Amino acid sequence: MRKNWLKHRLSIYVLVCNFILLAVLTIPNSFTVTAMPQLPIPPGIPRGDVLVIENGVVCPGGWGPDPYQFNYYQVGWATACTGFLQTGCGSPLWYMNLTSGELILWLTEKPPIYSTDYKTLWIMLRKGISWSDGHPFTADDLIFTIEYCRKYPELGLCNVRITTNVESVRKLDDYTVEIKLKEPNPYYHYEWTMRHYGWPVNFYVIPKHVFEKIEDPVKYKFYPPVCLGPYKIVDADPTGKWYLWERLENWWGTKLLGIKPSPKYILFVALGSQERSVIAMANNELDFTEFTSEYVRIIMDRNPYAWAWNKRDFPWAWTRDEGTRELVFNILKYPFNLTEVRWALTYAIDYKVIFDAYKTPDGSSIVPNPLPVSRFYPLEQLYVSGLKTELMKYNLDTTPPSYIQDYLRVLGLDDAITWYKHDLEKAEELLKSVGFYRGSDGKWRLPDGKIFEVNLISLPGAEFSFPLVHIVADQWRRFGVDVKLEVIEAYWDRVYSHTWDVAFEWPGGGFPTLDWWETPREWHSKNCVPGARLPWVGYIMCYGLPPEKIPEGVRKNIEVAKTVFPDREKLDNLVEKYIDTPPWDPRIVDIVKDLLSIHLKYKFWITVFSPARYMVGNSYCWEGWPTLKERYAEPKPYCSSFLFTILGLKPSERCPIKESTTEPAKVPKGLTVELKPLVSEYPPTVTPTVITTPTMITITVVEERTRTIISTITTKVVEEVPTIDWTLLITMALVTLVIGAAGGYLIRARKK
Amino acid sequence: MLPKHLIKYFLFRILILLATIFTAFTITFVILKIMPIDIVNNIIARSMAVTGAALGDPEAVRRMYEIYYEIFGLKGTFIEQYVSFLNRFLTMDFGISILARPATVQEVISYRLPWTVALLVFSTILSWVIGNIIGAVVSLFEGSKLSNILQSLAIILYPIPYYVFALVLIYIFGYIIPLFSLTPIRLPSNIFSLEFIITVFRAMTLPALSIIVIGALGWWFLSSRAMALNIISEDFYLYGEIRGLPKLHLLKKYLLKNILLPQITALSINLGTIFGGALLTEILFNYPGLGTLLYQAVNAGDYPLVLGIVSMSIIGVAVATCIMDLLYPLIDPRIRYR
Amino acid sequence: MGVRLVVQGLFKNIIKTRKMGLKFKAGATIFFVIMIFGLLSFLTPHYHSYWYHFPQAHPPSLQSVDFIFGTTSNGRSVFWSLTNAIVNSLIIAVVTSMLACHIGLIIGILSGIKGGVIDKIMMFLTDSFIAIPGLPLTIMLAMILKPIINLFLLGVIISIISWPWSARMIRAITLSLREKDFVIFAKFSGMSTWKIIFSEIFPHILGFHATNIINTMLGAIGAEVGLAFLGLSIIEMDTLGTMIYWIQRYGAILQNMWWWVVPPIATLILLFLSLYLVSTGIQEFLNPRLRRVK
Amino acid sequence: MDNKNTAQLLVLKNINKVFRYGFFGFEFKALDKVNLTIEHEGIIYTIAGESGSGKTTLARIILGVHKPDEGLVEYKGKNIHSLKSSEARWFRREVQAIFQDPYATFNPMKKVYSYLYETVRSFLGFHDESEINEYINSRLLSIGLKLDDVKEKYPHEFSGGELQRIAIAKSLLTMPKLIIADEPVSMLDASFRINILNLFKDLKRRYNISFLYITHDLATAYYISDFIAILYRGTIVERGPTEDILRNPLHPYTQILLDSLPEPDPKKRDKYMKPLKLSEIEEKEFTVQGCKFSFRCSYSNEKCLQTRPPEILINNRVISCWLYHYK
Repeated sequence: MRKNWLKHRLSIYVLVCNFILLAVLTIPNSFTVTAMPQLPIPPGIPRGDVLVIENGVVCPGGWGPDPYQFNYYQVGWATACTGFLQTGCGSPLWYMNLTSGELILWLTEKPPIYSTDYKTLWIMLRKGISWSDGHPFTADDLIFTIEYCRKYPELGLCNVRITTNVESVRKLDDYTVEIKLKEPNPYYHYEWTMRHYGWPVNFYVIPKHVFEKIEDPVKYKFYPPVCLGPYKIVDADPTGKWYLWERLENWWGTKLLGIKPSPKYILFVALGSQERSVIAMANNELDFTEFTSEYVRIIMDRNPYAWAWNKRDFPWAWTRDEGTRELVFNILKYPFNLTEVRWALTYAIDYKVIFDAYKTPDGSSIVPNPLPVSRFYPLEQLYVSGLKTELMKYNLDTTPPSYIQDYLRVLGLDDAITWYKHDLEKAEELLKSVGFYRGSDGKWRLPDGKIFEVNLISLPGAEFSFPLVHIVADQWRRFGVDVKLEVIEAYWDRVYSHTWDVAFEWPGGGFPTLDWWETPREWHSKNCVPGARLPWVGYIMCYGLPPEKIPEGVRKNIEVAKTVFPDREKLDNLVEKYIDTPPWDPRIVDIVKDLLSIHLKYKFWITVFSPARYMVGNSYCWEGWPTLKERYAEPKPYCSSFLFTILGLKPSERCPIKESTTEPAKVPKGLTVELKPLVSEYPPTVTPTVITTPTMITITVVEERTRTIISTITTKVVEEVPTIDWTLLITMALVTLVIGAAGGYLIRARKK
Repeated sequence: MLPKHLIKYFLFRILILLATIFTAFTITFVILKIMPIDIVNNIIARSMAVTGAALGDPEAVRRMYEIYYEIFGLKGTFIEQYVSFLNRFLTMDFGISILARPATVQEVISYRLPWTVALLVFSTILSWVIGNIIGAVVSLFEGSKLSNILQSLAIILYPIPYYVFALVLIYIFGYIIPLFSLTPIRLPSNIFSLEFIITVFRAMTLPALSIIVIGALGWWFLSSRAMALNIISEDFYLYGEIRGLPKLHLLKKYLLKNILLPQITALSINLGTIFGGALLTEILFNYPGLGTLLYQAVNAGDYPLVLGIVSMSIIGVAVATCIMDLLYPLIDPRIRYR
Repeated sequence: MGVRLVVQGLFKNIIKTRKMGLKFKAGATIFFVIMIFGLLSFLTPHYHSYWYHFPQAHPPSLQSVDFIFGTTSNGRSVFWSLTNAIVNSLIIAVVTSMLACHIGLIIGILSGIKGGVIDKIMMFLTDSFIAIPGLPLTIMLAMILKPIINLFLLGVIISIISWPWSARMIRAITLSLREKDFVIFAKFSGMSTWKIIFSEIFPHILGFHATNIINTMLGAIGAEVGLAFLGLSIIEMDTLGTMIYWIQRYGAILQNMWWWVVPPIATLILLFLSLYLVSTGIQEFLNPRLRRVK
Repeated sequence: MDNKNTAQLLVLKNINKVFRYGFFGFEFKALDKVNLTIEHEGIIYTIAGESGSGKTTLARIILGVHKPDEGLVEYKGKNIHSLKSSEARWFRREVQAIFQDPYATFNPMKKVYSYLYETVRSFLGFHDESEINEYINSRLLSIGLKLDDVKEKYPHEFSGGELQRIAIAKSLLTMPKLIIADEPVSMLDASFRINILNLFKDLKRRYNISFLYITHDLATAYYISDFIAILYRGTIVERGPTEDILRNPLHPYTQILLDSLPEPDPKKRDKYMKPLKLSEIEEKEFTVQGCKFSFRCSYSNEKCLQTRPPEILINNRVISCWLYHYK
């Protein structure tokens, strides 16, 4: 009998092939087998006690070479990989609520207090705070931090930033610190306010009683870290693949403020790639991560518990990233020093293609942005809408497709402002006006007959360069520009070699405050001095200056073109005014508008969009992720303010819990105050009464949030729970089986 | 005890070995130096880009650069740096890794080395054993159905790059039938417990499988089968067969014994070269080995770390080839020393 | 003279192909089918490199040639990408094998024949290159040459790690040939070293050289795919590696875009299979003992 | 160029050649202190021994292919292993070689004639085609071949005997003084053998050429050679005039060698040889300190095993055996 079967090998082969084919075809449906979550946690801890977050979008590869490096002020980037250090352990003096722009008093009892000449800053610390080892936290720790950085030049960035800004620091009493600045600087408290990342953006206080004992600050690792945050590290993988943090039961925040985070353990894991993250989240082994637009559709398909920005409804995209994505020109180099060339390249981009490329099935995508300011409250209303008439002069697309307009309306943005028209004729005209001509092969030639080449560089990875740079390169090529695209790992080093033409960066953006962050401060021509650092803001400080004034580091590598920039003086004056005006002063609005107008006129950077980021929370074990409707925090896992996202979570009933609290932590109302530093003539300890600023904010811009539109659009997206269509599967299997058997039989018969 | 000529030969071979290691190190150093990455620039620029804030004082920045160059031993001319790294190489102390600062290169490597060694040794040796045994056994039943199927399977499997196969494995076992979790593992503290073995097994199974299946069913199977068929056609085997020896005896005494020796040589070459090749497997499986570390280090331009890992690999491969050269005459008596 | 001999040797080998086994025939057939497919790339329309020229992620349909294999997530035709990828991958493979094998051939023969100091120095260099881990070396070189990378350079980079093995093998063969009667006889016929190399030693190496070239091609295609995995190939050109890179990048497998996933991987496997079969076919022909007994 | 002052044509002094294998360096002494002298031109010197006795290695050492570990090979007073390149040409012209398998010596893809042509052109400096042809023809005629029969043919178109004759003719082209013939007749049919051997004799007589004839066949050795050296496991056990040695062998091995050919009575054989398992002794024989034959020799004692016998001159022959030490 067996032999008989073997004889009819052919028919068996046909059958087997059929089955393989069937298996391949049914892969999408057969996906409901779920593995038991196997997490790297000590035995006995139930899944519901652990919040699993993917480690490090900022950290390359998601895992650090040395997992025991917890010293903030070490050279390099190693702490970026320790996952929760910045969030759960390190605490800033103030947090900025990124949803409203308000200040959260964290380690302090009051907002920063400036002297009237903005040369002194008084900080009043909260009383009763203790480090995770029980040691009290006082003014000594803050002063020690500053002195520590000042003392050791080998600490690099930390040292440079303190020595550049701080003249001296002294203790007024155990909870009051006075910082004397070298120059008047009403922005200095930003260095101590947690806004979007952590060190090296803002400083953390380090424990004096630990750091004063160390001998070599260069070799100190600070493991285990002594924290001010609500979590402490339990264990880290020697290969840096995961970090396990445990709730601090006697945390000062619980005692003083009544805040107790719900998750008992927080596990940061490095999964390495997007597809692995998708698979892990589909298996409920991951609770929160960020996906690219290519992968978010997959996870929304696969896991019915996956929540994007509006739960499972439109829009999935979180568009409130503080940065805008720009193509920055190397304006010191010919022909990119010519405004016409820059505008021509701008008009050669078709933003609709970019919008479509980033679009996910729900319809959300990037936000087209013609200006380098973030498109959200209040920047949108102040500057984007505020400069509408100005923008119209530059060939803005007044008739964008309706789906883009709908999308902008849902986000509460001005739906009439999208981007510049895709106008190849105008681009052609502009290029011809500066002597360019098309060769017989259709490629653009410089006036001297050389081919017009553009070297476009960008970072690889999920930095939103992909697929933007590829699309732009493609479109410019179609326009006849020879684009050489370089996607390189050592991007930053390349940028500083100055040899590129166009670089993908994100120097624009802003926070929900009146000012337009720090970038314009560097545009002043006084920053264009020998030895200066140039590329991040695209050389604007040197634009229009004679080549011999350009820093020699630049001149060594590229040939600097002579450029006429009639607005040089005007720009310098504006920057001076901008620096002198405190960020909460309404007069700053007009200054920024003027700055933006100059920037727009000369098109130093092509601002393309505000990114759409897909922050996906898994509501299988943990509920209460911030969404468009319940926007209590910004969902960036690598950002220090992610702590507030964690505070808002509560366990679902689906996973077993033991020690997690069942309710989300409550953040007391009194903690949040208006972002308006106090100004006082005397130190707070000398005169307890504090005079607030004479000029009050009178901007009344209401953030529009049209709920109705949201609901009408969400009806389009039907919540689908993928299940196996067993009947179809079995029918198909049977049919193929029969066909296969018949085929096999026929072939066998013919053979006979 | 050893004869004089042998000592002479040994010394000469070791001299060559040292010279080889030295040259390979130099080549690596030169290539690293040509690499257009200035890690200090990269670190500072990146920090500043994220900071987004004005730094003002160019003098302070310049000083910072200088300090960083000093700390990472990147100061001085090419020759000076070469001498300093050579010195590090000779003492096998590569100093501080730039990426993982302030951890030293040894520390960082020591975290990951066991993983890579375990994976490579485990999978290579296992595939070697399995492949050779299957190859020899199948050659005994040459012409049978089983042999044909295995042979065609091997021919199809062998040429597939193992990383393509790895991808397939990830999708099948991580996604369609999620038998293996893709999250990183936690090693139990007790090394001698069953749990430890299970955990390690879980972490290593998929990456090892990708190497084993291709290796065992591909290369080792094919080569051992070819060799076994060669032996079967020899007279002495025929004589053994005619004498009516049992198949097991033939397999043990005649086939395996003769296959093993040349295959050991091949194994030693393989162990040396697989190091570089495992890089992709490690990246694909998110495996915490040296390959991923090396890739990170190369990308970042972390000279000490790259040189540390590459030197280890160089020494490993050079020693493997050296031992192979010394052992080869033992294995094949027809090859003589010159 | 030498050249004539080489050509003569090659010609003889080719004539004998009809005696070669089934493996060679099967391999050659698959290879030629793939080649013919690749040759279609000469009909590539100008728009094939444009992004979003076609609708995104369109499944295969017969409405036009562009859609035979469907389109990718970035709106390009899989069909045209594949044809170009085959040609480009083969160019890399051929450049690599030509360079690596011939460098290996020259160095191997020279050090085998000359012996002494030259042999020692060359083998010592070869060993040094073998000792450096291959893939990291390629990665470093690919990063150095990234600004000026092209197909030829990529071949050069890959050949840097391939030649030492050829050199070692060729040297081993040459060493065994050097002591053969016919070489001594030729020496005592007053032939110069070069003439002995060309007319006596080279024809015996030719067979190995041929299989070596094919195996190196195989390795080069694989190495390119490996580099592309890490984003270090020429990502703006279509090669089999970059096709897989984009598939990875867009999560095509998880999105069930089989029409995009299957063609490059199947082609890759078929290409590997065919080259492997051809090379074993040649080996079996040259060494009949490898042929099946019984 | 001719070194007439030096009387001795070829001298081998204390040649040692060791092949080693194995991790612990198992030594295989292919040649062990071999001394040999060919006094002058016009001598046929046979080296006889069973397979594995180091005959071919010896030939290759004389041809300069292998280098001995110890000892000197002097041709006309010059160490052939340290020749300058011009001297090397002279050496290759004066010394020629003939190998066992003529089909393996000629490249099957080349015409046989090309070897002849090449030899004449490069060694004798002829340039004119017709001149070369004429010269080759004359030489071929002298051994009974015609150029026209040879010219357009490939090796496989000849019989083994013909091909070996051509190889000999090729050797003759350079007017050599010494021809190393490594088993030149063993692959040939018996009918051709005598033919070739006669040719050797003839050439010796006509051109005063010396031959180093290497063989395992004592009959042919007896037929043509003037002197003979018996090689056993890399040592020469006995050497001297052929007539003396083969008619009256003194060394036990030589005696066996001569007797072992046709000895119908097995009991008689035991007289000379201890019954031993072959594979066991083979290994010992290569490594033994003393006489290599001592394991098989029925006369052997402790001394034979411990110490190497010296070379003892008896009459005009040299014997390496303790038996004759006190005589």
